[in-house]
Amino acid sequence: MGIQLWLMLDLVLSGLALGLGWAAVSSRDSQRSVVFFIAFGLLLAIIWARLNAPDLALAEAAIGAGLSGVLLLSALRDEPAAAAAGDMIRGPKALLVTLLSLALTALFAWVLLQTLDVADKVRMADQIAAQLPNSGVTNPVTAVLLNFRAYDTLLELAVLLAAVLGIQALGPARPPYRAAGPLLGGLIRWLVPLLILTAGYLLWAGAHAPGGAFQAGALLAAAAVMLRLGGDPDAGLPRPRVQRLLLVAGIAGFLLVGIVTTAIYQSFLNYPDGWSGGLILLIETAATLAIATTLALACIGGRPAGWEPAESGAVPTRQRESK
Amino acid sequence: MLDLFGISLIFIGIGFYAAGSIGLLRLPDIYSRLHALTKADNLGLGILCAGLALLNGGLLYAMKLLLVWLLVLAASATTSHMIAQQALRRETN
Amino acid sequence: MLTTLSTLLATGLLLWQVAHQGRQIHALGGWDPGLGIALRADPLAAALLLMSSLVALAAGWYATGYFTDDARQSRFWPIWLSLITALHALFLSADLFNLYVTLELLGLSAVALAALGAGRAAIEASLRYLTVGLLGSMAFLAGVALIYIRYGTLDMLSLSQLIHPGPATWLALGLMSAGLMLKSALFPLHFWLPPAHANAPAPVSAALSALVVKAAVYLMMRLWLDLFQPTISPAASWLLGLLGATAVLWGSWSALRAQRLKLLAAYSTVAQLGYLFIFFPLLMALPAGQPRDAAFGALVLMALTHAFAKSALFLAAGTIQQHAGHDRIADLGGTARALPVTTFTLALAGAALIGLPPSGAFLAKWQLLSTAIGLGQWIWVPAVAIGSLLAAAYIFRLLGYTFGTRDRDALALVDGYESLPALLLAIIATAVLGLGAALVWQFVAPGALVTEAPL
Amino acid sequence: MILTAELIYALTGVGLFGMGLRGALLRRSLLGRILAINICGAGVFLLLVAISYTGPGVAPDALPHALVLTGIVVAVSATALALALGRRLRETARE
Repeated sequence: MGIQLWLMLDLVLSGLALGLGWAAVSSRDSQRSVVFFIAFGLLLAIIWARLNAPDLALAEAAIGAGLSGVLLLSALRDEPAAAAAGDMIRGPKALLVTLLSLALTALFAWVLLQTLDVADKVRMADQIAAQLPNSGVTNPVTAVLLNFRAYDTLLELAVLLAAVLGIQALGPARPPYRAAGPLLGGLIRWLVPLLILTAGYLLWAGAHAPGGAFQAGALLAAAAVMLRLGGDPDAGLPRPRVQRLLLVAGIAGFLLVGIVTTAIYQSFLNYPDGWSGGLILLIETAATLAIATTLALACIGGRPAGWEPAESGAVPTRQRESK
Repeated sequence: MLDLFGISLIFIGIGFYAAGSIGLLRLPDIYSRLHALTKADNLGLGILCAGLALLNGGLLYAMKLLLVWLLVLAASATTSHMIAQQALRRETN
Repeated sequence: MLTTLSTLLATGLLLWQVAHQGRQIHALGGWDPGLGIALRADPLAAALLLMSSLVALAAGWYATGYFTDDARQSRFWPIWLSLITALHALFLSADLFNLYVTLELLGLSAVALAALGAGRAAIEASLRYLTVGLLGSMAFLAGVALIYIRYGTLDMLSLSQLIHPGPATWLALGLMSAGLMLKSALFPLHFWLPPAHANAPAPVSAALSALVVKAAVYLMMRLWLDLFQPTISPAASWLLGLLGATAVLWGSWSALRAQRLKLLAAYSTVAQLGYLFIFFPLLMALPAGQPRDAAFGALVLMALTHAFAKSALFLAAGTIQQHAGHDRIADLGGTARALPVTTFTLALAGAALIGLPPSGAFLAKWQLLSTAIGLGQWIWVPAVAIGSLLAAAYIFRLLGYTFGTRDRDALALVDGYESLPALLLAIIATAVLGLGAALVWQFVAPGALVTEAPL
Repeated sequence: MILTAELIYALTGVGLFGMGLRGALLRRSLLGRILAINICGAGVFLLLVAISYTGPGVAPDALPHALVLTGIVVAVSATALALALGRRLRETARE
């Protein structure tokens, strides 16, 4: 009985995911597409929770639905009339693409059915469980991200950095929003500290419970986005010079630990016994700051005023912290 | 007994949600829709949280649920206010 | 500059190590590969690392003079270094998911650099470049996911022990290859390349054409000739060869018809990449042994020569564009007099692209043809022959215009320091790789059989 | 073949992948394409998480979770860069 109920829930969630995904991909109006996409992201977060992946649920809600949503909505704001009726290619080419996609999907599904029958279901789970006590943390996802596959995470931080550098090379930031009214302003005033507090908690809890640098960084970035929506052009970020340092903090933390461990143990990012927990927390703290700054700058969408020395002369120096 | 009470609270909460969603779909203009949605959903969430707290017991757990409810209250009040304000501005223009 | 130089030094050290001690493997974090991520440096990876370090050094040297104002310099360098980081990480990685991350890092950095080019065309081209690249990465990732579902590991070294034919293996290879073909601009998925490469700033074009597409080709080599080889029938690789041959013909023809110098260079990249894919059916048909090693060495030599020649061509094109204010081929008269060193560079790089002796490409094509004839795969011979003739035609057409005297106001002799890096690259492509080809063969060949063999 | 949660979500993931692929090839606007590619990626992520699920109350395989977390961050980076490029493109059109 209980299993049947779960399956019902699974079918409903899958159906909703497919429906929302379809609506987001094929809606004629780009505004609708974006709204469906954000709903899709939130639904995905529920599915992650259902599949025993709370770390992902947090990250998806904060990054996949939240910050992507902010980015997409501000793209809509840049061009409100983006709704194009002729957005979808039609005609024989469309039919061909549809048929090919269908064929690929069917083939993929068939292969999957074949494979799930014969594949060993354990995969890496046993090895992770066996090495978890040596990883310095008890949350297996954090152990994989910051210890077993820390190199992936290092490169991932580089991806974030490259994206934001590319964005900043394109031009100056979006114009700031007008100052918030009393109600929104009030909400921001007590929500931002709460977000910062929660981010700190997630960072700390990531070692043994769902959470970690990415979730915490995303929350901090969300706080920055709130501030910007409330009219602060810098989204509460510090001076450009400090911003630069924060941007590379995650990579620098990783490399520092990596180089030191290489010097001592001839092995990159091989944490010494007993130090793993502390080093992971150190790297995660640096990474959180870097992720928060990067995501916030990505949402600002360009070079903030005073970012480049050549520009600071042209732009009149703004009064900071006028709130 | 407490469990039964909790479960019935959850069902009442879901009922409120359903009413709110029907209101969103059926009511004619944006203000009455907002009215239906926020009133019914905020109350529904509160009852739902109360039911969940009863089911699981534990003071810490109940406090967390209370916090969730309060946050949603604040956010939904602000957003619905802003949506209404925007709609009003668009109407007067 | 300092960073690039030290990277080169480190690469040289690694190369020496690989040459003397064989394949190097480093398990990151001290965890068993599979749980952790392993880095692997075999001769193939080391040769490509050296190539990318040298090209990056020359292009970086050139860039110090190319970007004139501080603001553009400060935007260029950080992304440039992240591009090189991504390349090197990709060549060294032995983990499928890690490869996906490096591909994304490479793709995003490349797009950000391509967008530095002035004007709307550059932005438009880089947007298309980005969406195509992302789609390619998604297909690659889907293949990686399927591999993990089937075999429960992402480590290529342990995977080579487990892999066996089956629907999951084939579909995974198909998805990953489709993604990589998109990224390596194999005909007919090349449509995004010419605008993106032709509109980027010159040092960026050089890196994109010489190195970034090579990264995808390198992964194709790893997958087809290495990891998946026991599971594929040689017939499947004929498809790659045919697409490659079409790319040679179509790319060369388009280069001949190109009106702009950088566009010519970009189409020529499509053609030159085609040659690399013609090697695939040959290598699949050859059993392990000396002939296969020789063909494999020729493939590497071809890739190296193209990298150096094409980056030289793009850098020279950048110099011409800066001095003439345009790069319309028909209006390049007088260039030879004003920029003799640059024109000489064009000629050298062109010789390497055509495959004239003593360039590395000559030996590589020679080996390609003799292997094809030896195997009775005659079909590749006309493609290579016609492709080379077309290459000769577009290069001589270009040179013909540069030596022409249609210029109204005679330009002063302005060639200087900034044309040196391109010249050096061209010399490497023609002379060094041609005369030192035996070393390449010697270095690469022993590892060409089954590089994923266990320790 | 027994219907399990693993199977349901894995197939849903495949469906989303195909759907996103079709959308990415057929949408003309940048925004539509970016959304489609994101849905495509979400499909792969769902596939990876679905196969790591081993039943209620059993700790799932954490490796795919970590991969998907990385993937989500990479996807948002790419989305941000694409949207910024799109904005720049509109600005150059206006100039």
